[in-house]
Amino acid sequence: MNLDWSLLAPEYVLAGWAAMLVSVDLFWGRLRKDWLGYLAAAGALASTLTSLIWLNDDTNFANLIEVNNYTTFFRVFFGLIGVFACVASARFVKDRLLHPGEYYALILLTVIGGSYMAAARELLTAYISLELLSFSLYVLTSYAKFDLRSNEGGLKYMLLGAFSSAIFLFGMSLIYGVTRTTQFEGIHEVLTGDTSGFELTLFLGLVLIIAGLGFKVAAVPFHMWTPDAYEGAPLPVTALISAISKAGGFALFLKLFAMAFLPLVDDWRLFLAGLSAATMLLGNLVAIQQHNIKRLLAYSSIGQVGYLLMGIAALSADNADAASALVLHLAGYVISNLAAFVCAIIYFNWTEKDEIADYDGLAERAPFLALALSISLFSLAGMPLFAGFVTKFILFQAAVEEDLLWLASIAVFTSFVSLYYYLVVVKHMYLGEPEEPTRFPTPWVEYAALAVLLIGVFLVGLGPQPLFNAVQDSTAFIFTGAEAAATVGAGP
Amino acid sequence: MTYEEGIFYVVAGMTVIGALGVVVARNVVHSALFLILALVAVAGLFLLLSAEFLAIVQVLIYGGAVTILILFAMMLTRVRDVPQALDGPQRPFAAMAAAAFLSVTILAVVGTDWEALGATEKINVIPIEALGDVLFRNWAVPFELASLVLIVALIGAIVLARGEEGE
Amino acid sequence: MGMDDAWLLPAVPAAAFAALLLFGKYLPRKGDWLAIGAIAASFALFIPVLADLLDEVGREGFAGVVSGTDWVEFDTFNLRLGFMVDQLAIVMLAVVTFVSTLIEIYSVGYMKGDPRYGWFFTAMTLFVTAMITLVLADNLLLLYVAWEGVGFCSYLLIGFWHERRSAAEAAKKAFITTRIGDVGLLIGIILLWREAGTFSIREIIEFAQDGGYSAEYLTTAVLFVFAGAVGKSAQFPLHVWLPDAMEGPTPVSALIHAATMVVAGVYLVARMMPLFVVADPVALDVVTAIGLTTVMLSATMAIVATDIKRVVAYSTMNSLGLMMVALGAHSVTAALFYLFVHGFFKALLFMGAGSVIHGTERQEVWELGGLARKMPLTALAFAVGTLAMIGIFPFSGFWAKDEIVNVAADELAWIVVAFLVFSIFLTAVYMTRLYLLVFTGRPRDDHAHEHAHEAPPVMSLPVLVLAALAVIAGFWAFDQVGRALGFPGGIGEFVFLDEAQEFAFPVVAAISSSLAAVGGMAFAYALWFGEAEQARQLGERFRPLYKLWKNRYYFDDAYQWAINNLVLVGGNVIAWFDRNVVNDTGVDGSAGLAVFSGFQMKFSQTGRLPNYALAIVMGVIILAIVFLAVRV
Amino acid sequence: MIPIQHFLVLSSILFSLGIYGVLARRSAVLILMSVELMLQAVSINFIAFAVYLAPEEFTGLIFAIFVITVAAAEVGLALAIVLRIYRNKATANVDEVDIMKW
Amino acid sequence: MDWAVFATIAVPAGTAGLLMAIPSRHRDVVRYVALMSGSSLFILSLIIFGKYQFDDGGYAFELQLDWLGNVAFLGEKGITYHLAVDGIAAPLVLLTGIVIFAGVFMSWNIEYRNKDFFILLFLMVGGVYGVFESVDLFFLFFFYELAVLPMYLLIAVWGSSTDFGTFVRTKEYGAMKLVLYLVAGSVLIFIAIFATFVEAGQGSFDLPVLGSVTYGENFQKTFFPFFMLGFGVLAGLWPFHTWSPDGHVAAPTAVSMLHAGVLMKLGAFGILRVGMSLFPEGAAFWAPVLMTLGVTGALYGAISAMAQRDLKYMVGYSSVSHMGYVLMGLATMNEIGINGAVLQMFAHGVMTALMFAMVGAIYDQAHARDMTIFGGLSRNMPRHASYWAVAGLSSLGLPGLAGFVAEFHIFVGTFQADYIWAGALGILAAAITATYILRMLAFAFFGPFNERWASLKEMRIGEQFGGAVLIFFIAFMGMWPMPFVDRIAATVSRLPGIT
Repeated sequence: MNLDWSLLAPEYVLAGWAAMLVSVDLFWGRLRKDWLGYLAAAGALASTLTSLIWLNDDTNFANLIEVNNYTTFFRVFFGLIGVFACVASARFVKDRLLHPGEYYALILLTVIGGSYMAAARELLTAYISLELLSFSLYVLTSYAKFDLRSNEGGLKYMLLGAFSSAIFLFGMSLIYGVTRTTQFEGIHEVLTGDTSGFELTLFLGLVLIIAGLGFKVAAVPFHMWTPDAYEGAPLPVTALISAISKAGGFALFLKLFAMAFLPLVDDWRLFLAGLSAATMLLGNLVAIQQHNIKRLLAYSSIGQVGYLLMGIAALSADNADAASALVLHLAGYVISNLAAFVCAIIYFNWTEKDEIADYDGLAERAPFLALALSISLFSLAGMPLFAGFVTKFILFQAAVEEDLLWLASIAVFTSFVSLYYYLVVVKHMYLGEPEEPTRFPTPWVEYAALAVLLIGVFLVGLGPQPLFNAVQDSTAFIFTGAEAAATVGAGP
Repeated sequence: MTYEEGIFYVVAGMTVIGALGVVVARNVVHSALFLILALVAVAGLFLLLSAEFLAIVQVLIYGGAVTILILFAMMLTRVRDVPQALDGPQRPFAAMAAAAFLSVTILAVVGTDWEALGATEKINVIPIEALGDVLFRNWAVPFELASLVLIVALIGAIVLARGEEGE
Repeated sequence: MGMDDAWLLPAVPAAAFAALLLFGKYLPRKGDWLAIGAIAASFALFIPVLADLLDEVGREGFAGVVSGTDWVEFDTFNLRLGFMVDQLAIVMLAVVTFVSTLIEIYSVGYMKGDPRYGWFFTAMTLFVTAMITLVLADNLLLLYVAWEGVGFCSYLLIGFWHERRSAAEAAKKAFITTRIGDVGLLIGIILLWREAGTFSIREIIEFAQDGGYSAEYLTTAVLFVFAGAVGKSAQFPLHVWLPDAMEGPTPVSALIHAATMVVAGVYLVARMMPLFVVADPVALDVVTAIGLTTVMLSATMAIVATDIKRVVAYSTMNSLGLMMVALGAHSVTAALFYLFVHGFFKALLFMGAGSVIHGTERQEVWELGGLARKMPLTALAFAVGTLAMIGIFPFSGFWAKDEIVNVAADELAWIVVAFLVFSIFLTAVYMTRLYLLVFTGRPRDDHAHEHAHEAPPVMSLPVLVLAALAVIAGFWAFDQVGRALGFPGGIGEFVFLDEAQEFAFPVVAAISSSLAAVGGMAFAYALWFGEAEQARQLGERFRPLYKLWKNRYYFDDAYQWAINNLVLVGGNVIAWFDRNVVNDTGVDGSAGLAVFSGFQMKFSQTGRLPNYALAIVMGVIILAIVFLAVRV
Repeated sequence: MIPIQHFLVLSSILFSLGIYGVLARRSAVLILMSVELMLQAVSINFIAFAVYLAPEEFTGLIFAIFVITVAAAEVGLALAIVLRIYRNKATANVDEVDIMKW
Repeated sequence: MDWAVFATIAVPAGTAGLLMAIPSRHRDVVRYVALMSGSSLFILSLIIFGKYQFDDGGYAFELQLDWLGNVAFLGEKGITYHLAVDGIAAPLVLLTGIVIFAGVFMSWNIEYRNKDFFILLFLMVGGVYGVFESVDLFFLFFFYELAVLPMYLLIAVWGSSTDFGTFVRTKEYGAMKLVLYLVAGSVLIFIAIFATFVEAGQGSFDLPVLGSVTYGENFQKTFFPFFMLGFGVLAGLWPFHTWSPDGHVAAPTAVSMLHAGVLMKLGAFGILRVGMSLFPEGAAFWAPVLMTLGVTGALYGAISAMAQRDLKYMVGYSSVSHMGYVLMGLATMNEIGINGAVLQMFAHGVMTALMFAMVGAIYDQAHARDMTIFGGLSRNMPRHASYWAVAGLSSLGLPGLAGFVAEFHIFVGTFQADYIWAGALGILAAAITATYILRMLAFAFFGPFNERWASLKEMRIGEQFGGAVLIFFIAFMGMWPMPFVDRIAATVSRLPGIT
């Protein structure tokens, strides 16, 4: 058993940094006002850089977590999400929230949770990481203590989260019962054999796990917390939820299904495909009716979940690309979505408004912001030049490879529907009359973060090869044993 | 029916009664008391399963910490003061859903050949030392993560529940 | 310089047109000299071509000379710009080049001072280009190209004074009406191509004569082709545009709507005559029937028309109908002969009328009168034209009309001949009436009369030349005359369908038609000479008939009604359908369906936590049941 | 010896009762208590499986320990949030907390 | 000269980037940059058209760059950035160059945020070039959507809303409908591309590679309609055409020009390039349907146009009608008809661009487009009237102008393919075209001068020049179509399943 504690270094950095933030907040009042957010971002960045030490490595810690490119990819990914979340929060927190130290500490803790969801190679670790992530988000969601909507969002998120994690746990217990192990590879091994004696329990466990993870990633019909939590949470927290909770959920979802449940793929494929179809239909259709930007993005993210679920439905023993495609789209979605949220945060910082109608005339008052928001929304809609087009294309194609043409058709159709409600936002920005014609002051730091995200959107959109290679290198590790060797022949 | 089974049925009966009480009692405090009953009975089940350590943990954490916390919360939110319906309009659906779920679960559980999976023997003693060793060595990461979870809960509880100036 | 160089004939005016279009504004006198020069050059070039043809024509099996170049060509398709010079084309060319030269000269006087003087000549040059091309075309595609070209020029020139609402409307009407015929023409052309695989007229004819087409197919195709001729030559039922076309300047009427363009339909049918012969006889019967109908309609309408140009226009329709009847009797010779002389005397009549209009600025016959004294030259010329039109011996019209009556008597039913003779009577009536009302009697509008003056020499000289031709052109019917001019013989030995015909003088036909003509003149004289009191009484007595004719058999009204109540309403219905059904229901509706389903679905988000939890449980249960159901 | 099915059926009943409680109850505190019942069921499952099926390793037991730990933390955190709501809105009933919907 | 094709995409993209860097207050600088770019695109397009070697009708100016490979299902090469021009694309590339060149002139006097306008305009142009030049299906689709997207803002911001009394068409509505409709069409294309890729199993989106596969007959029959309808939406296929008139009514001049002139061609081009060349049997099976819809569109568009009073609606419906001819030509499945279809794409592109330019020129001054309230405008605006006349006459198929050459080919092809009824109706539609064109001329430009419009002046010199360029090509193709036919026929004869 490998007990090389240094493998956990990036998380130690994060945890230590979190502790430091709390202390700094406590003892160093002046700094905390302006610089705490950036300090936290530096911590996330430091952990990201630390995690790069294990690039192209393949090892594990006590068979609990593994450190390979999959882990590294998500460590970097979540670390960067943390960086952007902290930077984007800085002004918001300073102006509107109490206890900034704890706030940033919690953000860093979510990064740990997310990273370990990706890194876990057995159920218990995965579960605890998931709870770490969720708990932090519950707190963050209700962080605006005197805002009823924040309270309400937090309450719903928390109670439903507890409920669903109970379901998830029950499912895990059943799986554990029939496989007698919590190791993904062990489960895989058992399931490769004859399952006829215990398949009822097995499938019930599977269903419950799908439900639990479905809740985490907001798949219909387990999605209902999403709009309320998104709307209630303080804006930067919404951004964080939309990015890290979803990405973490999918990192685990994908790994679990690719590593552990793959032998049953023919049984669960259609169910996930059905969930996926329902998710993208409901998410995108209801999004049409929204008039709050956070709620709109919530429903749009539900729609995106539908697309991502396609990637899991398209998994198969001889198709590693679905996994890569899923992660690629996940990355594209998160980058675009974060960009959109950063825009919304900047606007909220100026005006304290988050209704879509409030965006009237933004193009006059802040052209760059309007442009950036349009780009991010178009990227989410899957328009060319931007990340969303390429990533969706590859994801859908991967699904079609597995004979899911009907599902891909629904996906294409719903992403067409999504264009409508994104265009409505664009319409308000470019066609609405601004309340007053004055320009907004330029928030340089946020703009810089936004610019970096937009560059990401364009890079992925115009030259996805580097990201795709990275993704492929990482997903090569989530396939167990012989299959992995056979399926990722194209990889390095 | 062995005596073991006899004990099981008694303890199980208490568990179910306690659980039922939690979800149907017309008074919040009664619910809380039923919860204690259920928790303690579950601890008994743990004993039956020869998981003594777990039983102790159960009593300490649940019987002690959790129930007290809940009672505190009840007092703080003064739910007992206001006489009102404790059940929502959704109750019939809830019952149906729970029943459906129960039948599906029981179908699955009963329909599985546990004996074939090796559920014939059961050990009688779980060595706590070995358990501790495994917990702190083999399961170090979850343990550390759990500590973080607790910290988060702590921070959260403090940040959220604490009264602020002007409140 | 010979027949191979025939392409120069249209090329010269084409070049002139391009120059005028681009630089006309900057040329001295707006470039009228260039236009006239180019057209005259065309005529000059025509002469060596004619001479060359005359050298060749006697040779055995001569069937014209073809030259040209590929315009569009790829594996399966070939479009040629080919020219063919043969007897038919030469006769047409003679009329076109010569008459247009004269009319261009005449226009210098007539159009003097018009703000768009230069434009007039530009458009006329384009017209001549297109017309010559039409005549020379050796294939149906080029023919169609030129056909549309002349139609377009006609549109431009009818609408020359487009500030006048009536002129703009007339131009539109002319173009659209002929266009309806052209639909048929194009269909016919492509139908012919479809089987033969070529557009070359000669090859198509050979293909047909070899039995390449089935009879029904060919009949359909040639009837479609004939539809084009009906439109262009203002035959019933597409005749309504021609009277209105008189809104254009008079030289335009003279050239386009009398001498050249309107006879293109006749020319086309003559060109395609071998096909008509091969086709089912029904085809030619249709031609005859349409021609005869046109003759009768136009002759009757002309009797009550009061606009000097309109009367002449009706007479043109009348003549065109006669030519069609001749073709119906498959006599290319008779049709072409009439076409040839008609070009001269009808241009003459129009130019005479133009002189009157120019001199008096009046067009209504009831405002004119007694002009013979003020404008003797014009009166003389007009008289010559009138007599030629009526067909009085020995004017050119006599010979040509006689030929037609003759072939009709040979080939067609007696009733047709009877109608023809009756139409000659009617022609005499309305032409005489026109002459009497305009040139004799008492001036009805003193003001106009006082200002009336003879046209300037630049106008009267061409008129006189034409008058001379109107007298003598008919003598070409005689073989001796033809031979003297270098032709193999009379027109019958020059232009013919199957074999040359010697000139024959059918006494019966000549006498009967002459009687009809003289009778008509006498009748008209009795009615309209002087105060025309009898005519008015006659009109009162036959009031319904008068109204019918006066209202042009209500064709225009019927068409207008159809356009207003069928076409435009149909258009509005379709537009409404498009807006309300296709768009607002179909398109917006399906979009609305998505929006509406979103609207319905959003209420699933009740805001209440227990509902959310229930959804989760339901999801689990459904998934589980389905999963287990598949298994169990 | 008690067949394992006994424990499993019991845990199913417990879990279902928990579900019923979550769905039927209005008070957030009661819902939380119902969730605790569900977690109890999970613990029973884990321990039973561990004891019956995989006695050499203690995975199930460890799992149960963590479940209990997390459950405790969960209660603490959830009650804090409930308290926060109560302070701001003077209710702990979840169906009265619905300003955000649709 | 291989860079020329790449440059046609790089120049618009570069222009958009350059314009972004220019402060928006320098309106004239923006204009001149746009003009430079437009002219260079025009010249590039001329070069590409002129230099295209048409002997064998294959691809020229090929450029293939790796873009995304090493994906197992994409194969080693995967998606490549593969550009090339063949005989079908060459005239359309030229068309794009012409229209954007003229379009810059027509947009000269846009004052409101003209920088943003040109940025979007050039993005759209880049997309259009991309579609014509892409040989890789992925990029074809990429550019296809790219060409559509900027349309929304272009119409919604710079367009105009109109109250027609009985109904109102706002620019937002027009823009939204247009974009959604076109993207809806692309949904079908998207699906069909996926299916084709999988069916081919070549691990490539490259058209030559995909074209080398023989697809099962049922597969072809199933998926050809996806391409047919998907691309057909953009081509104004009846009954999916209503975005076109409404969109045009709302759009600003240059956008209408590009849109009707070039963008609608993308649809027909797509049917030909993708649908028919990959699925010849499917195309043959569906050809009667396409023919029927094409004829219906031609007639229906013409009749609708006849009922319009708004100039833009009229031109918009005429576009529907003329695109109906294009679809007829495609449906003939023979060389003549398809040649005609491509010719018609070019011809219609130029003449409809001219018409929209003229509508724009008059709307700029009069702020009205109802033809019945004008009258005798040719007195003050003779050039304007004559430009209108040329465009109109070309569209009604007057020989000597571009429209005739194209329509004639189409009709001949239609008859050859035994759709005699369709050909006859098509010819009838051409006659109806004459009706509404002449009606419009009579209403607006002829007849007594309406003193209300005494203040209207002749078009600006730039507009005149832009129009003259278009007229030059209308006449050029009308008189000497061989340069076009040579190129088109060389490629069309290589298409599979063409008789």
